[in-house]
Amino acid sequence: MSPSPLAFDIAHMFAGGLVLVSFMMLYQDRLLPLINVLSLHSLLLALSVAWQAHIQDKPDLYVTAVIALGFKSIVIPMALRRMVVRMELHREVEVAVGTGMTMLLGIGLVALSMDLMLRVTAGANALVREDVALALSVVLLGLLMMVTRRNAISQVIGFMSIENGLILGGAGARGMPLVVEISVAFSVLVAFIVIGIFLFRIRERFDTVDLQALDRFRGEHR
Amino acid sequence: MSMPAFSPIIALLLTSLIAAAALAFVRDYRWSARLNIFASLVALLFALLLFHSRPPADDLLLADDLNVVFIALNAFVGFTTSVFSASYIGHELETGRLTPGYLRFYHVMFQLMMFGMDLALTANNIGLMWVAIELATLSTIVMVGIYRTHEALEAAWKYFILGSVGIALALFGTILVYLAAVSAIGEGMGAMAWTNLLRHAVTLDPSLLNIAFVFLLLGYGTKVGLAPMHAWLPDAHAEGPTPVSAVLSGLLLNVALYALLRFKMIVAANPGTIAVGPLMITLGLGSLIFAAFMLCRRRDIKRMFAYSSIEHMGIIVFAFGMGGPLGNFAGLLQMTMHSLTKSAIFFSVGHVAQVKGTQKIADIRGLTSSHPLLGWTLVAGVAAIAGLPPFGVFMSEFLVITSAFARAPALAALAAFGLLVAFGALLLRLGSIAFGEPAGPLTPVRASYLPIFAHLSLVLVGGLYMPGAMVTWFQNVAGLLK
Amino acid sequence: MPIVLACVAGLLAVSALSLPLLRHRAATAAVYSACLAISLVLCAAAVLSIGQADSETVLPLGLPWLGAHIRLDPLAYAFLAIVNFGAASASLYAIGYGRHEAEPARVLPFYPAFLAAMNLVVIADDAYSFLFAWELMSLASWALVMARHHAAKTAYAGLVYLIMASFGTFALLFAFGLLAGAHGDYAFDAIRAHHLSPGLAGLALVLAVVGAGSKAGLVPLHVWLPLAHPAAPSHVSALMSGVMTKVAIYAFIRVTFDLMGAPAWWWSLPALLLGGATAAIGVLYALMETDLKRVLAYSTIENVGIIFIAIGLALAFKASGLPGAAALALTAALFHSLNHMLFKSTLFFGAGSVIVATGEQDMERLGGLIHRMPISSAAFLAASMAISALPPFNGFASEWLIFQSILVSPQLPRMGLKLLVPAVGVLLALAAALAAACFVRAFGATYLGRPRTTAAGEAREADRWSLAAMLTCATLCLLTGLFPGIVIDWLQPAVTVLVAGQMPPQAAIPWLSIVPISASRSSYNGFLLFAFVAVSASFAAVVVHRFASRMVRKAPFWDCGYPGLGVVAQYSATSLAQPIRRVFATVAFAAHEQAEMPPPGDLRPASLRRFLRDPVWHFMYAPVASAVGASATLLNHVQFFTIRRYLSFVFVALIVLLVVLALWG
Amino acid sequence: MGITSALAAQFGQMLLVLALAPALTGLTRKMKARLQRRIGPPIFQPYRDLRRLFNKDVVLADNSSWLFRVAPYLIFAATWVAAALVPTFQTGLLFSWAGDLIAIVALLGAARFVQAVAALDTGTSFGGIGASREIMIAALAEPAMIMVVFTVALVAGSTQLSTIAAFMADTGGLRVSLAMALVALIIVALAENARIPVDNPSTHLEVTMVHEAMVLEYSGRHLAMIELAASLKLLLYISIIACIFFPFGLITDGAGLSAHAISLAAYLLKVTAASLLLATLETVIAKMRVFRVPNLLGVALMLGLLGTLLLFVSGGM
Repeated sequence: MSPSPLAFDIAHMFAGGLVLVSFMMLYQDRLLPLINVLSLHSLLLALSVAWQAHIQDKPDLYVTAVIALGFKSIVIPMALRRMVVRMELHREVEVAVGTGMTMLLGIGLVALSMDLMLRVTAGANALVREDVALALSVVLLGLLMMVTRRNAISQVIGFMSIENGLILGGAGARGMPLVVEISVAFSVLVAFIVIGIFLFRIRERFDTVDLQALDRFRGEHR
Repeated sequence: MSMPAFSPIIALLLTSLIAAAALAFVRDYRWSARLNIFASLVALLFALLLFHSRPPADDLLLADDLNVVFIALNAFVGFTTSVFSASYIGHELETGRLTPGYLRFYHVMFQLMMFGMDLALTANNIGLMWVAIELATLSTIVMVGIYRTHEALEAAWKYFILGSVGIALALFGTILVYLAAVSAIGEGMGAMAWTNLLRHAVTLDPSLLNIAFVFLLLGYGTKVGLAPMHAWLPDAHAEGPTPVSAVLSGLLLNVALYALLRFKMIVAANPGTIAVGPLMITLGLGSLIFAAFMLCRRRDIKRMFAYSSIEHMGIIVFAFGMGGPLGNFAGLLQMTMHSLTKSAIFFSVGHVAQVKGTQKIADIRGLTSSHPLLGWTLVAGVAAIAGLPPFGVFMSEFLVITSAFARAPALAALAAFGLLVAFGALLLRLGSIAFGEPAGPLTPVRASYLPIFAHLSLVLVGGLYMPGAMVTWFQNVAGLLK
Repeated sequence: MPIVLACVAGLLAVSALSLPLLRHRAATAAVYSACLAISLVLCAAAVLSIGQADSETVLPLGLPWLGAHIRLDPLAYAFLAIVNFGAASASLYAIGYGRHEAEPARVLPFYPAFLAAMNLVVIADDAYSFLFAWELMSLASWALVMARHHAAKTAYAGLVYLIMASFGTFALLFAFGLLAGAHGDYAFDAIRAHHLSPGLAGLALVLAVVGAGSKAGLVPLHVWLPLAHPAAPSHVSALMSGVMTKVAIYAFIRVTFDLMGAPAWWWSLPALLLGGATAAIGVLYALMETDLKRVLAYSTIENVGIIFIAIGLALAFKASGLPGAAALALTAALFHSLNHMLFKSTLFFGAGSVIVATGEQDMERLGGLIHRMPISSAAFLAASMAISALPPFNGFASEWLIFQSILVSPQLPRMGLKLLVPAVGVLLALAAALAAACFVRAFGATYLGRPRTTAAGEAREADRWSLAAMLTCATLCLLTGLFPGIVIDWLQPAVTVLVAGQMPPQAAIPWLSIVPISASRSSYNGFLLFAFVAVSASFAAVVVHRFASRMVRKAPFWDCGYPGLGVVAQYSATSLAQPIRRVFATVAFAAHEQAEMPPPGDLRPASLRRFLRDPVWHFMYAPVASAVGASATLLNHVQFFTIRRYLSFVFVALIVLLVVLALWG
Repeated sequence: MGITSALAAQFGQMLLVLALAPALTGLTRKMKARLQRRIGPPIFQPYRDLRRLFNKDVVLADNSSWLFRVAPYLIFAATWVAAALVPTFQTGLLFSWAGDLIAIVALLGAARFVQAVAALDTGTSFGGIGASREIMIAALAEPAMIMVVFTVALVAGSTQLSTIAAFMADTGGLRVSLAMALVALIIVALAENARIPVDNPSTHLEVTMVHEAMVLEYSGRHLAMIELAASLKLLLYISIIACIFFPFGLITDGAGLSAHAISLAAYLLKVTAASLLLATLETVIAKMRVFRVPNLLGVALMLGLLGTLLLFVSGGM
């Protein structure tokens, strides 16, 4: 069953939008706007998953969509916002690599993923191919984000965008089982991270490993 | 899932689950420790039962020649570790590093981790296996952080973040494999079952498989601890409770390796794909040599052995990358020997660290004088892990090097170089740890030598004499692996 | 065959059984007497059965689908005899010496295992069992070296030793890998059957030289030897120097003469060149040392060089189709191996007794022991003369054979070899002469003159077990020197197997003299010379005492009118070597001295410092070590990166692989 | 050919060298004195010295050991036996095959070893000086000697002196390498016998002493033994040179009496000539500094080696 061109276009639009939003994330250098972009990201994911559920008529995917919508575009962003406010992080600019550079890299990554995916001349139809190509670029962009950001929270956000990419890919894969379970599992993971930041006040520590600590505690000297 | 009346696999899995649930309610840590041991013993029995009777594979679970080896190893080391941890945690309670509450948590997590690993090993479904490995990882993460000291939390974090990224990559790879399969096999669970995937390997989409393998190699390679994804491993080993270090080195790395092997089988079976051998060889050699050099500068005893685990994983991946019946045989043997030896080493290191009250190599001296039995067992363990006869690692490394040498002498020479450097580094530390004037407290140690001796004697026997049945079994598996 | 296997098993059993009764006081005596008995049995079996046909068996041990192949052929028997005689004498010595061991528990379990491993190397018939035993030998001896773990240098010695050992093992492993070929299995029979292209053969030869040489102490692979041998307890030092190096030589002979098939003429070059260099440099090292046991260790290096020269000659002759000459050279090599085992054991036993008696092993702090320890000093003197290749002792007999085989070199077809061999002969002669110098110095500084420390002054003669061991070995040094023909005939089966030729049977020659090739050419009769010297010496003594004065007056020695010169005014070991240092070592070791004369009125004592540089270490090992260390330090930074960095590693790896895919597709 | 006459020849020769040795020393001294315009002691002075020494008491250092007392006899015996192996006027002696040229060198080496060890026994500085210099010189002289042996042996195809002598007598001929060997052998002989320029037999100045320093502690019969051994050694080297390079007049076993007489005369002639040459040499050249000696011996070593190598190059075999 090959879907109608309209369905194709809509799915394509959502997926492409997701990539676009990933780029938006890349050039946010303040935390609060970044978090807003994240919820937008998750929202788009929710929409595209829902759309996939519709065209593949797999009702269980709606669950995933709901999780994405409720949990990832509302609850987590709220939690993160409170955290930022509490830790007085909302002022700081914290990009490790310049934005322009990051954007260039991002474009390169998208090109790479396209190049890789488009040579897949599978029976898997165009929709799947496009979809996975976009998912791949979202994943890579999220990874790039994690690599280029110093702050814990923005790394969480990067991780979540990776996860969104995965869900996108999973949902796009026709009839893939366990997508729901996986999305749930991932939400648990993210929850863990957020709780971790919350409980242990990790702040930027999980970025900078301070060497006194190493000397004092680990018996590992430089 | 509709199972026939009794399946050892189900029993194995249920044992761990039930034990985990039950342990959550046991207050007294002695009883929980005993229960833990008992559960592991039962699990071991069921695992051994698998050699005797194997249920047919369904689309969720399977037991074949390959994973039974892993399962048995898993259950055995799990059992010995539980025995060791029973004697270990008592001391931790006395020193107050752990509270009873955390201890309960620890036991639950231990069984959960065993469950996760068993599930990962028995899963016939790439998605299920992925979930299982994630479960095992999460449980180990919380156990690594259980001391809640600054560095423990930090190690847990490192592990957590890198592990999660690894998980993400692995999942993407999994999805890609499914996509590659879906056209050939059809939608649904069937397209995620090992058995089907292997059967239809030829018809899968090669270019998708390539990309998938890259993601899986990096994703599960993170768990295996291959450089450059290794960063979590040393800290996790060093800062967590020693039983966890033992299980990490002895088992979890193997489980991730097992996943890699499964995917390697599929990808290798497909003619259109890139050669996976060179990729694995590169990563393996890289990790081997990198870890060898890292060993030279270690000052923390547990971290040192963690790096030696990376080194050995490098050797094993190198061997499997070389492939061929001999190479795979060598890899399997090396993996088994390494699990046994390394966990034995961690057992003794745990006692050493407890009695000396430190993990700093500089503060641990003259063990063979202060604690002869413990010291000499450590010496024996290090000799074994360094690949000296009469221990089994000598045989496996001999096979690895010779089988590699027959095909690619230059690579074999590189590997030998790495082994030599690592050997020197280990020996350098051993000299100061085991010999010379004793330093630190001389209080006699209440160690549980049973697990250590069990492992070492197995390794010793393996080095001297391998029963024919075992050999043929390993050869079958090696044949399966291509 | 069953005897041998049973004995080896017995040794292992002893090593295992020693564990429980380590606490007992009787453990030492028990273990060593057991080892003594077993080694004697093995030695006797080997001596008697060398002429017999080969016997093989395969044990279901070791590498699966290959098994442990065991083979006893004349060569194996010859070395079994050497190994086990050394083992027996060391055990005998240790029955007494072991009592003085501070921590016997660190020696007893490993000693029998060490013996067993050495035997296994000799009888192994497949690469795996061979390397297994080889590495086990290293491990056991390492453990024995570490027995003196309180000494500062020991840890370092053990480290260098075991690293070099496993380096050599890898070399041998690769050598066997080449010899076995890509698909061959590792049984020696298969290896014999498989033939190599000259290039690969050359590579395998180099690897074999590296592998066996690093164990035997061939320059420049010798660095571990002078560290490890002295660090061990003395009976173990004797074993390592006298026996383990022989096992390494066995390995080289086994590979080059047996496994590699028909030799090419250039195979002899590495053995000849390295052997010559080793012989000369080793003894020079020895002359620079003042630590008695290190002196002995370095002289071991020298003798290994001598043996390698003989092996090289044998290879050259064999390759040039001169079986008779090859037999001569190889006999010389084996004979010298035996001799070196004998006198080096004696010397190390002597050194051990000195250390037990005085607690000193620095020759600068010894002296005058000949008065306190007459018997062991006599044994030491005999062994010194033997190792200096002086008649009528056995060292001369074997080196004489080597000289004789050098004199056959004109028959070699290759001009290159023709010219090389005499040059090597010079090195050999130089080594012999320097060895004499070295042992004049060692014996003189240790046993003669006046005691330099009170400890040396209060020394007591060694116990009777030790003396028995020393005297046995010393006597055998003399006997094998007097009747070398017997040994030569005994060795012929082994030689014949390897070079398909043999020396003329010596038993047929009248007056027990030996004839390497033909009577007109050259002959030697140690017994007759000894008899002459003994007779004429006693004759002279009798005549003089009978017909001339026999009066003796005691007086202080001539002190140039400066009475009360302290004992430090004696010539020390360092000053005894000064002329030779000045002549040879200024080039070899960049030796120089720095005299510091305080101006008149200044009360500081004048000082003379001497500086030496070990060229091998300085130019070969130090750079490697520092390179490894530097790169380790560099890489170590990776331990302290931030999570973001680690993530970026993963990221980069991913991207690289994907790009590879993109380019590959 | 009965064994008795063979034995007679052997022992006759042994006694001959023993009897001749001091005379040689005396002769050399005398000639030296004459060359220096001195009267000099009579030729037979050494015998008198020996007799006097033999009858003197031995003065032993307090801390000397048994070694010190045994050494002189060993040194003497080893040298004497070595000398007995060298054909003087007759080759093919009964026991000549008991040891070849290498064995002779080694016997002398043994004698030197014992002497050096004995010198260290009392622990005086003189003994130390002497021994340390002696072993240094020997370390170079012995290889040079071995090289000479190689050259000769390769030419004659044997290391057996009798055979060599016979070969030389028949096919002697002149060869470059033999000439080199001769020079080398002479240098070695000078060094081994502690003659100028290497050592001065008549000095007692610490700075220059080698041999004399080693025997400084000896007295009485012990000293006599050593002196005798020294002159035996000199005679031995002269005989070696004679029978290798000037083998004329040598007879083989079983020659007639007249032949014996002639050969004996020839031998005496050779020895006299040699001592004359030696005396001249010692008169015209000066003693070297100790650390110049190695260069001289190095020259000898190189000559020996060159001689050996030239054999091959000149296609000798």
